[in-house]
Amino acid sequence: MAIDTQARDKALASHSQDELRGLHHLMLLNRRFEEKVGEMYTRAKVGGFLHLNIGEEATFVGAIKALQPGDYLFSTYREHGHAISHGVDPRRVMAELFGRVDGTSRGRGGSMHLFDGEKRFMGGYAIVAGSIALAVGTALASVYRETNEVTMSFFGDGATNNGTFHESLNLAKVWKLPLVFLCVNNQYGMGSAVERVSAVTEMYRKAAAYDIPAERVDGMDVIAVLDASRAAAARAREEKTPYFIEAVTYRYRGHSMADPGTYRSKEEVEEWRRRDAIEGFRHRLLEAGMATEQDFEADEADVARVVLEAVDFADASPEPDPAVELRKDVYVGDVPVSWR
Amino acid sequence: MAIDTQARDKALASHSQDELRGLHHLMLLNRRFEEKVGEMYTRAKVGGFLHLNIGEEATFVGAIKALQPGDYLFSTYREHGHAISHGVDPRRVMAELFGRVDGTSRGRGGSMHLFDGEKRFMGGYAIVAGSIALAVGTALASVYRETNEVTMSFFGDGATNNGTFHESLNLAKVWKLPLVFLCVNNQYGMGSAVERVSAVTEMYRKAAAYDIPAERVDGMDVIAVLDASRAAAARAREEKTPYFIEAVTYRYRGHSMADPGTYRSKEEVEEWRRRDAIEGFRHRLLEAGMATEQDFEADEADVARVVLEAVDFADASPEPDPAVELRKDVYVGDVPVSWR
Amino acid sequence: MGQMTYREALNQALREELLRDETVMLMGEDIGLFDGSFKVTQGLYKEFGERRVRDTPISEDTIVGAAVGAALAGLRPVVEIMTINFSLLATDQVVNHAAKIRYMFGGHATVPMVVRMPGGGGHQLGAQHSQSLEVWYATIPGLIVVAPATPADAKGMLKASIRDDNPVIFIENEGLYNTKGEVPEGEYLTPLGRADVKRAGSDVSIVAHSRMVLLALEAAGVLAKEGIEAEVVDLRSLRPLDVETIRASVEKTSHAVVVEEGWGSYGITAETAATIYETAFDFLDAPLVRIAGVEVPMPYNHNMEQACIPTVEQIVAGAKKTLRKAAA
Amino acid sequence: MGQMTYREALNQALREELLRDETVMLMGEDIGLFDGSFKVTQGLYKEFGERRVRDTPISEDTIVGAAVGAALAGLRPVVEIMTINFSLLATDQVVNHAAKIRYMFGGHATVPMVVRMPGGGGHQLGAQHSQSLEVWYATIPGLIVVAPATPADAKGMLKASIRDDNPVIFIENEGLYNTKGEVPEGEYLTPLGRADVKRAGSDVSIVAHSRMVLLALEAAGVLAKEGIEAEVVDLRSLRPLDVETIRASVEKTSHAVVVEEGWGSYGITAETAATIYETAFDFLDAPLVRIAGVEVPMPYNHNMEQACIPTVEQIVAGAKKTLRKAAA
Ligand SMILES: Cc1ncc(C[n+]2csc(CCOP(=O)(O)OP(=O)(O)O)c2C)c(N)n1
Ligand SMILES: Cc1ncc(C[n+]2csc(CCOP(=O)(O)OP(=O)(O)O)c2C)c(N)n1
Ligand SMILES: [Mg+2]
Ligand SMILES: [Mg+2]
Repeated sequence: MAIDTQARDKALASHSQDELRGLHHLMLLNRRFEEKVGEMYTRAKVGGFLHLNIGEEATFVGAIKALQPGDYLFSTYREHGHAISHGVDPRRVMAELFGRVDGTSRGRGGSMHLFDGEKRFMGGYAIVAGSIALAVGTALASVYRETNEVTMSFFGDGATNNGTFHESLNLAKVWKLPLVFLCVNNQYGMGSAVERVSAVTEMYRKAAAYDIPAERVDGMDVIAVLDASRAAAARAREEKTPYFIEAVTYRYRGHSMADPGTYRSKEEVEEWRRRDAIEGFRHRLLEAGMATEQDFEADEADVARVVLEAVDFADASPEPDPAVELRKDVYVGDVPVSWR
Repeated sequence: MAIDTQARDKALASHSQDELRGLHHLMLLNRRFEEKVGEMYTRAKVGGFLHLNIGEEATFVGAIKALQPGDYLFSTYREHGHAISHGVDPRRVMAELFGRVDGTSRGRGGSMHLFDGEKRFMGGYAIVAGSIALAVGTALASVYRETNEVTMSFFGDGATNNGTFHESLNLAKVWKLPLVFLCVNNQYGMGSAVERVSAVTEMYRKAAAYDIPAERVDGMDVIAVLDASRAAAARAREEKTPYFIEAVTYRYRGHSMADPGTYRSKEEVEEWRRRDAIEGFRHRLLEAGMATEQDFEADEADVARVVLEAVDFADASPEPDPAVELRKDVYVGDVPVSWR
Repeated sequence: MGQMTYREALNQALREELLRDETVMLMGEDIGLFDGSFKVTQGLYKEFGERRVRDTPISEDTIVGAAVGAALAGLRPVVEIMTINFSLLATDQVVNHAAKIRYMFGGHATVPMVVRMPGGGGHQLGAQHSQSLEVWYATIPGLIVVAPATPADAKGMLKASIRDDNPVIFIENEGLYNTKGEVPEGEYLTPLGRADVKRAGSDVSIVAHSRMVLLALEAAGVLAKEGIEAEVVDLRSLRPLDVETIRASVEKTSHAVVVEEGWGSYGITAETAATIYETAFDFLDAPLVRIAGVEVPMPYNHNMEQACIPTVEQIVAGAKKTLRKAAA
Repeated sequence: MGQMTYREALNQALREELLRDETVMLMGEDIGLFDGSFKVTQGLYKEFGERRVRDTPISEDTIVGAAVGAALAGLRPVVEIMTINFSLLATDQVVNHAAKIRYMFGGHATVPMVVRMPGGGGHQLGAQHSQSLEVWYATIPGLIVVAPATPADAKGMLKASIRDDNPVIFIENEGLYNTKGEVPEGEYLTPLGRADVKRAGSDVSIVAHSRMVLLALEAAGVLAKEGIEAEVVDLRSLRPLDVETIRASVEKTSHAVVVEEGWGSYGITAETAATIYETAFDFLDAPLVRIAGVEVPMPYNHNMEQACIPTVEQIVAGAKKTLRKAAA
């Protein structure tokens, strides 16, 4: 993607210093949070599959900042940062990863199944593309009730090869739903590079088959993502139309903690790291005189505190007691949970 | 669709008289065959769901004429004409509709499940879009074996809204398969007009999401369908690439025999009947001096004979005896069919 | 009370619930303008408009997914899948999403929705259109699975399903739509999770669900003429299964026949048989008899198809067999 | 004979069959360049190239459909679905297509293909990644469904499945991949459809499949120390079910415990229990004991998850319970 620096500077300048500082803080928080989670995994505090999103911060921080309170957000298994950016308490996120009762899902969900109905963080899901269909449903409910919310659905490049993706885009367009499809193209689905599994490598082009307006943005540029998402959300909200955004990015780590990443070269990873969203953003903020190194240090200190608090909170939270918790909540009401 | 009559005349002239006469004969045979099947249904000789394709003859006669022996054909539940046009014996088709042992599927399949492996008529299927995925498989086998066949997959406008359609197009393109997607856009899926259920109303545009070359042809013009299909099949065969053809047509009858068709106007049906593929083709043949009224009468007589023979053959064929037939062929080999 | 068909009873239930509760909405292929492929939704699109009664593309998976999402947002969607055979395209949304969301999100989410669909064979529709797959759903925790046999239960259970806060799989049967029976007017709710003794008897229990209940009742009539009093237990609810009603019946009769239209191996009758043996082992005088569909993909030919589906004669013979075994 | 893991045994079977038969090919998500998400296909892409070992997009439904089509054209595709949980996106192709095509086309078509996939829980993967859904496939006529427990059976049955002319659902278990055992070298075929007595005993039959067989063997060891001789019947094949081997065992022991990792209601143990009662009613001295996974969506928390999965202790207690009941 060729970058027009002048336009970029202009875009930056159109945001308040507060907002810019907020974006930096949130990206940094997510970065440090994920690094800590990775550490907690190696210390066996976190179990199961763990998918970190280090490298992708600009995509979700930018996109989610475009939402308003009350807007619905659906995500995947790579969703810690999505939850936190949508207002879910990092302490409850960490507690969930630790499998504790104060976790967002009482320890039943784990890393792939965070949820916070009050914040309208509608969940992390572990079936690729599955949650895209659910997003159609909340968007439908908004239209049904004539309320003004927008739904945003996050998914990866790999998910676009699944039939549910296709059916959902069609339905969203036919029903004129306020739904922003947010494709995080990190260029791999597990070990599969986009070009090995997808007929087109530019994901946004897939939206043309549904006459859904679409664009591709630099997913390492938080301002680009934010501006595109704001425009998309505004259109979705006002015109009741779906919109498709592809944010091109890279995950620095393996697909999950188990993945050594042998399918891509060290050089490729290095190249992307040089374009790091947080580093790049800092340079721009400094250049524009919107922040100082001291500001960044202050943010570092603050997010370190938040992350540590999250760990402490999680550590202090009790494990669910199977005798009490195991058979609860399978159903609403008095339905017998198990017959043997 | 605007029609360029000069180009049309030129297209006609590029075909031999034999071929043109053959197209007429085959369309007529299919028309009369279906009329007879409808009659047999009201006389309870045919049971189950019955989907006639009267009105659509130009789409499948044109497309299938473009195939060569050995090419694979997959179809749907509206497939009698597809089978016959691909060389399946009309007598065995009728016998199958009658549920007899000499039917293509020994009476186990019925109207929706004709099959003739020798002719590479790979079956009628009753799950919308399901057989598109199967077509990917035979096309893959051709590439795997480095043989030269093409696979053609028929499906309706309604099927394009299903995820299997999407996955199949993607796979065909990624794997560079010799596969012609043949969408019969008769503008309704049951009672649902295309624009009520599909984000785009021109089906061929859906292929753009996979970079599959695509075009839309007049499905009431057998020459247009044939020429497009021939070019598509040739490219598929030589370049190992999928191709997408949308043939726009109309079914005169209800979705199935049970459908009174209240969702569309009499005028609409009448308008399309005025563009009838067989009638229109006759006019063009007469104008071009390629056939006479006597030729058409001769064809009428001949197809009447074929249809009657089919009925006689079917009538004479025995019903399968459950004692012998019921538990056979669930498996190859000695696997116990049923334990109770 | 009025006589009406099973189809009409369902239609009435849907209409009453649409009138009663603004959050209830219907979705499905051709349920609106076309009035439904089996006409269960007849007239509702006209009356309630396309906001409440929504036609969908042929996208089973996403229709169900959208219903789950809408339910998460507080609506009460009722999805029609044209037949249970097509629900195989939606199993991921039903099982991995609808059934699990509440529990896996710590009880913080609710998914009040209904998926209605007919199963069954007998109309020469062939292998891909004639299955009875209720056992698939019955094995999934998080789902409620019901399959009423009579018009009254069809109405009462559909209304109860729509009001239930859990995802309910509501299984109809193509062969029942035209059957008639008395149906109470207006507010009539049948609790989910309870079997119903449709005919009392002391000699043998016939345990069935959906259309097979009608055959069981016919069989009981035949047996009565020969002096055998059969009790017909209509399961109605497959998950949860009303073990207590089944047990009580077998405890009384000491003999049982279990019946289903679908395939028996790993079928509904596997569970009902096992349950009876487990809970009434000491009361059972002889091995029970299991009657189920022949285990082949359903053939098109009429005679072949009829040979696949359980008959009244088979049930009568089954009852006599278990009684005879006991006598011997 | 060599010691190897279950994973290595599967890999060896695939490799040998790829070498033996040019029509055998593998398809699946990340089975090639990535070596498979559970590394079962390790090294095969490198050795055989992308013609024989084909990576696919995340399109479960169409991957299986493409395999059916390729099989119709004479290839022998072996599909890997990453886990059985994702097979819910492919049930239409498995059930409505693969299982029915031969029969519904009058026996004129053949679908020689294998769908491999692991099921099971125990790794804190949560509700959408920990299911044991083998019962779904086991109820479908037209499919062969197997689930080996040991490395030797894994090899012998995978080779036999690939050579079988029917669609075979080959169910592995994530918890078995690292388990070790003796595996015969080279040409070694285990017939499908036959259960295997993995340990002989005279007091009680423990009937299980897949990973639960290992627990059953452990339980038998514990029981032996207390003087109870348990016979462990490894079903191996779920469809067809080897009724005769089960019956013979229970006829000998007069007591049975049936075990599965998945949910018991309408589960595998429903059928095995019913089968035992049906075929060995007169030999059974007491109600059998059914042991299965707790009927909830699998929770993430370690303790909660462990509480869901059957244990050796439960099996031991189950055996004692049925024996005690008999004594009483
Ligand atoms: C239906 C389904 N198939 C396969 C998987 C296994 N799987 C988990 S993540 C993943 C890759 C997804 O790639 P992408 O959509 O690009 O998201 P990313 O992981 O890159 O964020 C796969 C194949 C799954 N979870 N669900
Ligand atoms: C998966 C699935 N959903 C629904 C149906 C019921 N159904 C049969 S045909 C049909 C309409 C298909 O329309 P289209 O693809 O346009 O084909 P046409 O009937 O017009 O030839 C529907 C909804 C089905 N057979 N399969
Ligand atoms: Mg990706
Ligand atoms: Mg159509």
